[in-house]
Amino acid sequence: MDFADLIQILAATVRLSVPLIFTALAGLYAERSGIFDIGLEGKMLFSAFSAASVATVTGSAWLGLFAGILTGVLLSLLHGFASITQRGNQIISGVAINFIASGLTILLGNAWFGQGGRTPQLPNTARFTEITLPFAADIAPIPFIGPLYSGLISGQNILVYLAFLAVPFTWWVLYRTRFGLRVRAVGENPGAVDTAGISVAWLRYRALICCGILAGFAGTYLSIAQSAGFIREMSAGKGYIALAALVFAKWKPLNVLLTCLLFGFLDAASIRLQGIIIPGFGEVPVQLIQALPYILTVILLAGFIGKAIPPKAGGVPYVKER
Amino acid sequence: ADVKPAIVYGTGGKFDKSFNEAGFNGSEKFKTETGIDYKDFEPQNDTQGEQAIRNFAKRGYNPVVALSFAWTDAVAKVSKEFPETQFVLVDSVVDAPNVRSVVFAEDEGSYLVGVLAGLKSESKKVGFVGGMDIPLIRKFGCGYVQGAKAAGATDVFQNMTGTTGAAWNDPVRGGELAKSQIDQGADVIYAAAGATGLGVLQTAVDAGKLGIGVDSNQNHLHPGKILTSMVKRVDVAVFNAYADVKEGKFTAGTQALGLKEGGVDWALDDNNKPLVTDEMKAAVEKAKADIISGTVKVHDYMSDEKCPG
Amino acid sequence: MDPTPAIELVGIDKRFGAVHANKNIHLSVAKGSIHGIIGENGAGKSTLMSILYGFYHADSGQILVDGKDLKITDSQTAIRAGIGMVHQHFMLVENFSVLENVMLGVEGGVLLKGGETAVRGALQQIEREYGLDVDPDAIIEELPVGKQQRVEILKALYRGAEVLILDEPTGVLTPAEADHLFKMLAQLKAQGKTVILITHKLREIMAITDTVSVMRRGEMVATRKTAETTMAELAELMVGRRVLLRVEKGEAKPGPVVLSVENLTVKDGRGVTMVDNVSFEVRAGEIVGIAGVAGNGQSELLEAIAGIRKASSGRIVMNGEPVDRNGRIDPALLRKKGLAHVPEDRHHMGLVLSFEENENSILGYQDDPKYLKGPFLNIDAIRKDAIEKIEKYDIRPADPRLKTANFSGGNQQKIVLAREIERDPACLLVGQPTRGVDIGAIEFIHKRLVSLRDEGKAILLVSVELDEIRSLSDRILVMFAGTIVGEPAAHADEQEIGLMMAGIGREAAE
Amino acid sequence: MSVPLGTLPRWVNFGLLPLLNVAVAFAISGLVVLFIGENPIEAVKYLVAGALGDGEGIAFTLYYATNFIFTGLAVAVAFHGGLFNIGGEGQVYLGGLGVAFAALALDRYMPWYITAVLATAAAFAFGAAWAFIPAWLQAKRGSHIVITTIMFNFIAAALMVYLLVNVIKQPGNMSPQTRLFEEGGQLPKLGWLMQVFGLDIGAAPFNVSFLIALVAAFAVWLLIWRTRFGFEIRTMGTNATAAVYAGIPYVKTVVVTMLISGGLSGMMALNPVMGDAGKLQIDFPAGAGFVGIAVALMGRSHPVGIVIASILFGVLYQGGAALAFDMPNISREVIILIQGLVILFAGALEHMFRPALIVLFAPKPKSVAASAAGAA
Ligand SMILES: Nc1ncnc2c1ncn2[C@@H]1O[C@H](COP(=O)(O)OP(=O)(O)OP(=O)(O)O)[C@@H](O)[C@H]1O
Ligand SMILES: Nc1ncnc2c1ncn2[C@@H]1O[C@H](COP(=O)(O)OP(=O)(O)OP(=O)(O)O)[C@@H](O)[C@H]1O
Ligand SMILES: [Mg+2]
Ligand SMILES: [Mg+2]
Repeated sequence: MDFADLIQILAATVRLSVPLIFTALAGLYAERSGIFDIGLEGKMLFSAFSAASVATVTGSAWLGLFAGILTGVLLSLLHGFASITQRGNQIISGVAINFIASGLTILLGNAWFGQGGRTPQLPNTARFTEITLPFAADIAPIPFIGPLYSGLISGQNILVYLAFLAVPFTWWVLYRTRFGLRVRAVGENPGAVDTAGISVAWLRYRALICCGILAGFAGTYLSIAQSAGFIREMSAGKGYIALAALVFAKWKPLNVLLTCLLFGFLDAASIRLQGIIIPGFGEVPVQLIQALPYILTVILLAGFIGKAIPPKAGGVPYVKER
Repeated sequence: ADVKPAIVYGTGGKFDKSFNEAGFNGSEKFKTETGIDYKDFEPQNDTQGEQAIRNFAKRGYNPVVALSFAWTDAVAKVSKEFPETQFVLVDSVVDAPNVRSVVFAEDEGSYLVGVLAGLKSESKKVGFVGGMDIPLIRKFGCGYVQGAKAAGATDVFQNMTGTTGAAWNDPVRGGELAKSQIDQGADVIYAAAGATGLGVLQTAVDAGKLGIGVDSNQNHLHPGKILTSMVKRVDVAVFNAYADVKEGKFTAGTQALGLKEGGVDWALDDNNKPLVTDEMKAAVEKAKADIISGTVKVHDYMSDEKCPG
Repeated sequence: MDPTPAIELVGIDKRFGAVHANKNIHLSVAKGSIHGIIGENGAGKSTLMSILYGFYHADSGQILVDGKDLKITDSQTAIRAGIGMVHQHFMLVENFSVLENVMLGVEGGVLLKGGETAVRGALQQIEREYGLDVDPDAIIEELPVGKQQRVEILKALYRGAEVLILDEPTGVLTPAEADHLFKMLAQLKAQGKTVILITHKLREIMAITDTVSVMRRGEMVATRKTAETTMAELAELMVGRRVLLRVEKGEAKPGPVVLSVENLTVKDGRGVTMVDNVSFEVRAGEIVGIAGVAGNGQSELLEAIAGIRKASSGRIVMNGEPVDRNGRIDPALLRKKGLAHVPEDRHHMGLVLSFEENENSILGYQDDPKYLKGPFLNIDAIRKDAIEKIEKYDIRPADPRLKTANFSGGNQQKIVLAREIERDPACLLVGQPTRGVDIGAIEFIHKRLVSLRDEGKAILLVSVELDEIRSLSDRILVMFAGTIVGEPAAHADEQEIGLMMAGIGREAAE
Repeated sequence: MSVPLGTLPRWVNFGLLPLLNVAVAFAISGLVVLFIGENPIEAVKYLVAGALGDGEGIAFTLYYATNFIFTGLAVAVAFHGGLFNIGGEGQVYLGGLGVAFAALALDRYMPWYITAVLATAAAFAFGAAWAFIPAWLQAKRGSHIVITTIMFNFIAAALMVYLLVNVIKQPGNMSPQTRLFEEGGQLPKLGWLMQVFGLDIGAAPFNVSFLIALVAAFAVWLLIWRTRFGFEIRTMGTNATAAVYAGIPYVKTVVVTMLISGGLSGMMALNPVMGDAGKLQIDFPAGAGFVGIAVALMGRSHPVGIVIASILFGVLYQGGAALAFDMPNISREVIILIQGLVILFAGALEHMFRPALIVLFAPKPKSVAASAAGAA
């Protein structure tokens, strides 16, 4: 494998990890505030649908993004209503959101566009397309730096850059702002937040809104940046993988970036390594290569990181009086 | 005779833009031409497929079309329970006196689009992205490889999207596979992957390369960017089944529809006309004639689960 | 003294579902005074104070602060009105630093940066003033409870509390720490601040308060000037009957050695040595008390002997036999050998609160054939057994099928004690047997422990209540920094033991 | 704002309240149906008639319910031990492999009841084996079981496709599936049981595994509330430190609990593989592993609740199929939506109507003195 191959794999890694990064960060806000969010999958899916629908109708990617975000936020508020206001079980609420998203996107898509739940193919003008950074072509011939800059850093769409900015931004919010301090506190001990005169419910709602916004970015990326339209069930389990990445990252923003890149890399590698023949072993079954990211994740989980300790108050509704 | 047609789609769903949609189109055509309405059903899982087939038979529908190899056993079972009803099974074979099994020579059609790809490719490297890794899809790939090599392609990259049903519906992974083939030099890519193919075609087009569609004519998806489509005339098979029952000339047994029977073909229309030169057209028509005449034998992957070359 | 009371509660009423926690409570707290509130477990003290702090909302009633009617809808309002509270169960974020905990809610801006320096400065100021030294960058969960409490006090003071409520603050403190706390409270009082102190300890009430109110079953039954009342009167008001305040016990008649601990060393999760090469023996028919400031290794020692925590070296021998199995000590095996264990923390260890009472009364003994029919539980036998214990220990309510969470702290403790003592163990380990338990129950528990000793059992008692150690133990061992620093004479006075607990006795002993 | 704690009469608590929740879910689904231009009342008629209208419908409903009982019980057992087994889907899949091995080996030589015993054992063993690694990793290495079981779902899917495509596929068949089992490898239908109620089973694959599921539900009840091991599972699940204190071995308890959970999941395969299709095929679990989570949650992890919730989901599955069959404009995904709303209202929002019902139905709470609850 030469350097150009490596750059190609890395570029694929970046493309494949972006939805994971957005979604895992979305989960980070929710779970750091003490709300488990297994509904990330559904939020991403529904946002993808809204983004594509609005982009189809208006022809504007930006309006699509707005719709995606709005959808993510609304679903988050539903999750919040169930799990904060009504103190329902957060996992059930999340599972419900996944079901609702999966059913409603197809039902509405079918009713509106008559294509079995798909939205029409989007023209490039209604998508987020690749941006070529300045001098990409000029630098390209320079060894090492050239391919790196023009093949990897340049030529991604705007949401990719936003995803990579969202990581340090989240870190900054979490550890450098008042809101972040409170979010971290409320996920550990809501009583401490309450007795400090801060509304636990409102704080958690705000964290969930952040979660919804990021999930909206993830969905939008799927349908109108990475692809050119919505396809039924297009989130395809990425929400669960992002959740895994979040745990793997021990709920820390910079770790989230690394884990998502790792998962993205395994995915990219599994695509590129298909059908290779290992000497003395024969052709590796394609199923093995496709299962490799999951197998490696299990091995990594078992061997290299210790216990992942979730935010202490996570998953339990805050109840003062029973 | 009395015709009261019904159709049960595969679990991919009615509007998949390729296989099932072709069945839908055939039914619609029958409806507009004869004014006779039909009933259809999209099962959610395998149990429901059998249930729907039986329901239709029980309610007196005739013929009942089962549009997927997945309904093989269901048709075998239900056809025994309702010997008076005519069944049509697409993509698989059931040997029963009241079942017509329709199978296509996808290898032949794929050979033709392979020839086009081989001729059109400048790098002489072409790609194939399949959906779920099953023998049927390997059959597509195998025909394509033979055609492309015959037309001078040096490398044919083949990838399958996945191993489960989800592989039909993963355009992102399809796109990545296409991208990786493009990175390796491929400039024409054939997608035989259901909805996943949409991602394959999109990626090929975005990268300034050419795509090849499948099952239905997909040339219109990206006008001027899709080299051709390997059409599988499921619509015709469905239409004929209805019409045969109507006219009382329904026959059971296996119908193998290849190039000769017009069951598979390559698509040429306004959308891809500028892409296909006259020489290419001539070459592909010659290949077609050779296959029909038997001068060229396309190896069928499913006969021995092997692909030469 | 200012005649307007700092706090006045008028007709406060509060129900939790069917429980009427506060009934038409009237209370007036004079400005610049220390006002004590006592009452049995579940009398409604914490509830009342939480209402004042805006944590709970009263169903009806009025709160006057400085004579002004105030609608306290949330803790923010209470804080603004100058009310601070140190909760019975601390309200700290355990993986935060001291600084972050103090800042929470008063960050002083959208960004933390500015506020941080301000808080740091203010903390130094307060620390100096009251001698409350805590490292602002220490992580809460790594601090001993005494220090954690200081953080709670710092929080209240930093928020400018004029009225400071402390809910059972000394339950977790050593005598020295408690003394320090009281000095600080006096200092606050001298500055004109008002203190409300909830406690079960009558001695503390007598020592420090100006006024004392007594609650019973949700009602405010009396308010007295401290100078004009006696412990006996308060105790009687609290429980509604006379109580004995001293443990009656005869001479011990020690028999053969039952438990012997040899060179035991225990490390905690981070590898810090908590118990350092400790050896001692406990004989049949004696109570050995381990005194020490919380966090000096007593808890770890007890858990290591009970097999819950792994010892890194050393041996534990019972009746002459080592108790480990392939180097591991197993609580189940220990129980079979006749070791019973009343853990320090009944909520987290001794009980499963969501279980029925009868289920908790077999916890740890679930493999006793007496409770089993093959692999199945013998429900009848278990319930019958539970009822016997309920009767014998006067556990109330006397319902073995009630969820354990619905029993009060004292009754929960009795459930644990009944379970462990009625096994007729050869050796009993007891940790903090009366923590947070009211006077009536304490009396019962103490009597039971002494009678067990008189039956010839070996008892190892760990308690941070020096009074308890002194009145129950036949021999006292003092632990400091993971080692046993001395064995004071049985009737040594409090000061001598206190010095040892502070680590000063060590040089004297060497 | 205190939530009223008045005790509701049992019929309200266990009857009216859940019914109300499900009704709201249906009402909202009705609005959606209205929104896409169809008549919701008619839709409900079709749904109910399809699921409960005749013997065949009921039999189909119970066929689906059988799947959910198994996976619901599996999730519940793990829940009691404080473990979230999200890997039902993969365990069912592997269980199918066990069933297939047993059936393929014996169907030509043995009567069905012999095959069934071995197939049940094999299904349990294979499902349990698939749960073993996540369990062991959780117990020994502290790997998060939620993640490992999710991963194992994906790995199971890959493994099964590999096996079906490359190893046990019937030669010459297009679909990756085994050959059809003969009579000795198929579970008999429960036509006679339906007959007792004067109903005709029709062609529904309602079969003996329903009875096995009911036995399993009873066994789970016994296990959890009546055995020593169940006591240990519950102790570990509710208070881990108390479990250590009580001398309950963590590793063993986690592993055995998960083995039981995985085994129950695996047993589900009996129903579709041996009871219906008579062959092993790709993707036969069809999401039942995930529905099990919802069922366990809705049924409060109690076998009786699980059986009831499973039947509710069975009604949705069968009624939904009938609905889509008779009203083609309502695509089948409306069923997924209804399921989602049922989970939302009956699960996450289960208490939303409680305060109102308390006002309506609760007897006036008797005043209890604060410490009358038992101050020492
Ligand atoms: N959050 C709550 N929800 C429901 N009921 C409660 C709650 N807190 C307290 N109670 C009830 O109110 C009563 C009074 O409890 P409270 O905590 O005020 O007692 P206390 O006097 O502080 O007891 P202790 O001395 O043991 O701390 C209890 O008996 C209990 O039944
Ligand atoms: N949040 C709550 N919800 C319901 N009941 C409660 C709550 N808090 C306390 N209780 C009940 O109040 C009664 C007394 O509880 P309380 O906490 O005051 O006991 P305690 O002796 O202080 O225990 P501890 O010392 O362990 O805190 C018990 O019946 C208990 O179950
Ligand atoms: Mg209290
Ligand atoms: Mg208390």
